[in-house]
Amino acid sequence: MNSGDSLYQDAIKQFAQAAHGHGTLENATGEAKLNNPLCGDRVRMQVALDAGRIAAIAHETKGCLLCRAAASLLGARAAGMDSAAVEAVSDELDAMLKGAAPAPAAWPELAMFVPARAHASRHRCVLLPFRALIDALKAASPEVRRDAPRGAGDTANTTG
Amino acid sequence: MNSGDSLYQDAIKQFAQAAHGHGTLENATGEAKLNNPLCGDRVRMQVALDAGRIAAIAHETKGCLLCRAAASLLGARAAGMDSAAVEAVSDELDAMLKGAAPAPAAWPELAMFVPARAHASRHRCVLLPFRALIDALKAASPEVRRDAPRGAGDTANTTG
Amino acid sequence: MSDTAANLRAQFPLLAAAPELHYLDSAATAQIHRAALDAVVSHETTRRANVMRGTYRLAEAADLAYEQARQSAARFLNAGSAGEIVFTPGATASLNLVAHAFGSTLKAGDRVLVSVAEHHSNFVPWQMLRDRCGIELAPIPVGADGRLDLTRLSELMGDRCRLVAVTQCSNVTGAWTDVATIVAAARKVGAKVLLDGAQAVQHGPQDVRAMDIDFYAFSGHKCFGPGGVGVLWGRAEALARMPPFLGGGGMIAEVTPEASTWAAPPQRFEAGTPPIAQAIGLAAALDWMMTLDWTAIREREDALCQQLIEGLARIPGLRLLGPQHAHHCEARAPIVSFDIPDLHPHDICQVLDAQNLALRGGHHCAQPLLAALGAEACTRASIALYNGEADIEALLAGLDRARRELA
Amino acid sequence: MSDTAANLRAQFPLLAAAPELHYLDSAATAQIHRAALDAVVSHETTRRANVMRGTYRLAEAADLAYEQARQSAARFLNAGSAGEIVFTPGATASLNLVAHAFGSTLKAGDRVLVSVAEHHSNFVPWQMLRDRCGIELAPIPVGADGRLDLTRLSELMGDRCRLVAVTQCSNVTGAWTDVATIVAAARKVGAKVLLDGAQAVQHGPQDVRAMDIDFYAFSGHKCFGPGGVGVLWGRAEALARMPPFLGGGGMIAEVTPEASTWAAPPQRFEAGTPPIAQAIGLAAALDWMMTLDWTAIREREDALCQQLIEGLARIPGLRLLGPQHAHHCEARAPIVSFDIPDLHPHDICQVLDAQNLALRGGHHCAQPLLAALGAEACTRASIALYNGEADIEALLAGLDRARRELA
Ligand SMILES: Cc1ncc(COP(=O)(O)O)c(C=O)c1O
Ligand SMILES: Cc1ncc(COP(=O)(O)O)c(C=O)c1O
Repeated sequence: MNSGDSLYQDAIKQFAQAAHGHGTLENATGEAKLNNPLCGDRVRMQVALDAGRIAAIAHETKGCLLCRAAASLLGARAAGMDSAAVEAVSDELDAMLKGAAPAPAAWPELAMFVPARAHASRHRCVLLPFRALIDALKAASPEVRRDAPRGAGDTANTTG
Repeated sequence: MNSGDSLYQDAIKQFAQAAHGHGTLENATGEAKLNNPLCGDRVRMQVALDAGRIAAIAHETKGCLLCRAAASLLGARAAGMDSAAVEAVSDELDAMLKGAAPAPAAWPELAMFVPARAHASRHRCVLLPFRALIDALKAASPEVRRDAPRGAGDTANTTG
Repeated sequence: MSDTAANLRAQFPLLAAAPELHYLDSAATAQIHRAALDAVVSHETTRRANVMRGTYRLAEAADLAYEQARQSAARFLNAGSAGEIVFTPGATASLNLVAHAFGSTLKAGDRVLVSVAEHHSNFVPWQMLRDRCGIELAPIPVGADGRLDLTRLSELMGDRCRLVAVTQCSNVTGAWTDVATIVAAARKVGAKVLLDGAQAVQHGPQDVRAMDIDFYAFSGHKCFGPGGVGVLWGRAEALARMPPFLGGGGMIAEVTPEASTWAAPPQRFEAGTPPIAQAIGLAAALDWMMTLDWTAIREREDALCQQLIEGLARIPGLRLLGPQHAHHCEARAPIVSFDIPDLHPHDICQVLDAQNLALRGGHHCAQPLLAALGAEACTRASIALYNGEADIEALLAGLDRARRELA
Repeated sequence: MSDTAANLRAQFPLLAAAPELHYLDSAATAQIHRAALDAVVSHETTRRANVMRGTYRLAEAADLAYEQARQSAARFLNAGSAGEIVFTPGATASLNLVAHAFGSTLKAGDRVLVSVAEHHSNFVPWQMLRDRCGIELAPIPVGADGRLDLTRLSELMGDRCRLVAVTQCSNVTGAWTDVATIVAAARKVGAKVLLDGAQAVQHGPQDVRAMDIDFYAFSGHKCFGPGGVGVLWGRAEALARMPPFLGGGGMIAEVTPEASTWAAPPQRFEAGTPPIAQAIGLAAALDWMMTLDWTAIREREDALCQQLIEGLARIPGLRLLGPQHAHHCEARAPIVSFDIPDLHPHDICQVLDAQNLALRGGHHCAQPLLAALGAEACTRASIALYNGEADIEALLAGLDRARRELA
């Protein structure tokens, strides 16, 4: 059923299905919840850090295939990375989606999201788990303040 | 200089110039101030009633030729009328301006405003003194409550 | 025969130019009718001027067209007079206007009833009012079919209810609100009734006097008009008692450095240059709508809705939100939202899009309703007068394909 | 040669179709540029869809065009990023937004400085805020030439001044505000600076970063774009600290019956369906403006302004409001208001209209300024890039005729 340019490559479906890292951590040192205000999708991301690097990662993701595939990929691959590395991959992924760059060399699996380039409204689905992980890492190292307001719509700033 | 269809007939200029009734009353029993929120034009209208009829009328009018001519006409002609008669003439004038009726038979001078028909934005200039007089008459007979909200923009309803 | 879907469709420039498109997202925004677009262009090219300000002919022509637009809106709603029509930037702006202007006349402890079925635009402004001034905000619950559950209505109202602000028609389930019951209960305690008509107006002209309500809000872009304009209708007495909301040019009687006084309604509520060409374009759309045979159109919309509901019923596990039948438009408008287990609405819409089906998936700005119905997001097909059977068939085929492709 | 007034005029559909018209009321509303109108029509006929809601291609195209419009506005203002651009229904709405959202962060006793020269749209919202929450409102006075008198500025500010909200250019006198002096004084006490740019934008792109201000407001219809849309620019940090103003769809992070959380700026301030086609049309106007040679245009506008001022000086008794010379655009924009003894502006404008001269007479929504200058109403000629010497000559001839006809 998959034509070559379809968004729903087998890789995406398989990653989503596998749901690597799905669950919760007992010993989480950082946690973040992010939602997509367009659809109510949610990612809860937990990490346990060891010397600034991800020792364990878990997430609960309620979302579309793209979002779940991205979360699952992080569940499978993020262990061992530090904040800077995660942010770098996230930026590269963003650039890839915007059509400005190829898939990050270090994470060839991200190429499965290349067909999403044409669908700007879905970029945030792919990026949501990455942003949640970045926030969880910040929560785990509280000395790093988060001052700059984030990209539109991904964060809740005020309570009514 | 006056072409036949010009708004500025000699009659209008003469009435405005004459400023019949210009001034203030010592023994006013009713008074109203109205302004035109578009230009800040103002009419202050005073009446002294005798058995429900206008015994004396005076006004201070800061306005354009049309407004001043209308106020002057009232100054010259309104004495002796009661509220109902003033409202009737005002309604007939309104209908005349809207093109729906000829000049009121009882007030042939109002025909001088016929050329204003084509200029809807000026109708309120002509009507302002009439509305002020109606309000002054209401103020003079306080038992007549004014409940219905008035035409747009001519009245001040709330203080900031 | 002039009102067949195909004939109607041909009057919408975007749809006429894209014969392959199955546009099923009119609840988000309806397509613009040719007459509305033409009216905008003609205004901008022949009588563009500011209104209520100038006396030259161009300005008078603009004034006249703008005030005639008010009259069209008044006719469309069967309002008592054109002076009861306030042009706003849209339904959301209309609702916020009431929440601020009427809201400022409320005291802590006064109660406002909304419903769980509201669009965020008729929910959040009241939450914000509650947080500003301590009113009590009570949401009317919904039943399992998404319709407002009015069984405990008078209890919810208590005796300090000042306003019931509810949707006339849900943008998710299409469920119509039982307005008569609400109005009857509100009158007993002296509460006013505001209807959010955003979803109702694309299904025909309304009658605010027959409904005996106090405020009505809608947007131009949802009834075949331009964006950037909406209407707040309010009973003359209700508007006259409200202070202004926004301050600015055109809404004053007099301004001094110390204090200002306000113009009468509707100008009091139209601060600044209004959306002039948009109001004129909206009037053209409303005028056009008033020429249509709505009995026939409703029958057709109802039949399409039923065709869709029956087709969806054949999809294993599919859950239809809202009333399960259209019941000849009595129960629901042709807005059909559903949930298919294990398929995310975004993914469904994406596959449908590849087949030229424009549908929206998400929470549709109605999170409290979705939560009450036990859903997080859903897929929505909304049907308007230019849709036909081919659109429904394409959608049902598209869903089959989505289920295969996403499995 | 592509920028002569005649060539420019030909690009404005209304003016091109009415060669006899001398349009001198651009300060009220500027005519719409062909590119802006075309952009509106093209959006409505090829990619009309709601924004920030759908994932189908039509919706994505609408999203993209809308976000690109934000970028155009950011470039026009030299903003730090497109995320600092909030689309609003107009300048009045932008100003009210700040008065409510920033205003809600002020406490009784905090001070806001406006000026006596403000348009009602930047005066009344602050009076209303004062009445709501007890801030002190202090108006900066004007000198005899209508320019803000800044000699006692720091005294007026005191030490609790939180905001200075002033016009960049008066819509009556054309006087430019000395922004640098105000910003320097405001910085000393930690006050923010808001500029009402409504009259400035039709005279060229702006640089909010060079001016080092915090908020900037303007309307699309005054810079050759559609009506129904405006911009509020705010520094990212300033916007991030403000609560929302209106509640509704698109501005939330999450809504529950109990409480809601807000999206980040700019969405936080764009409740409901925004004026999409209008924002896209505005962007087309701004993009076009950014291609022009503004040095040349300002020189021409300045020369016309000087020609008019000199012609007016020959009318016995005429009083020119505002700076007496344009001083190469340093002192005033080409907005020229005057008062002729014993001739009422309405009557003057009426006679001018019969000669195809479109000018506005009245208080121009600036009653405090007129009062300060000792006038009640005045006649205003405002010059834009499509005006030429013929317009000025016709106006001077028209005034001669008005004086004869009204005498
Ligand atoms: C029921 C309902 N109310 C209010 C709105 C808000 O309308 P707008 O976004 O045009 O302001 C909508 C539109 O999404 C709606 O469906
Ligand atoms: C200086 C100034 N500020 C604000 C405004 C208000 O603009 P708008 O009516 O487009 O909201 C105007 C326009 O009349 C103006 O001239």
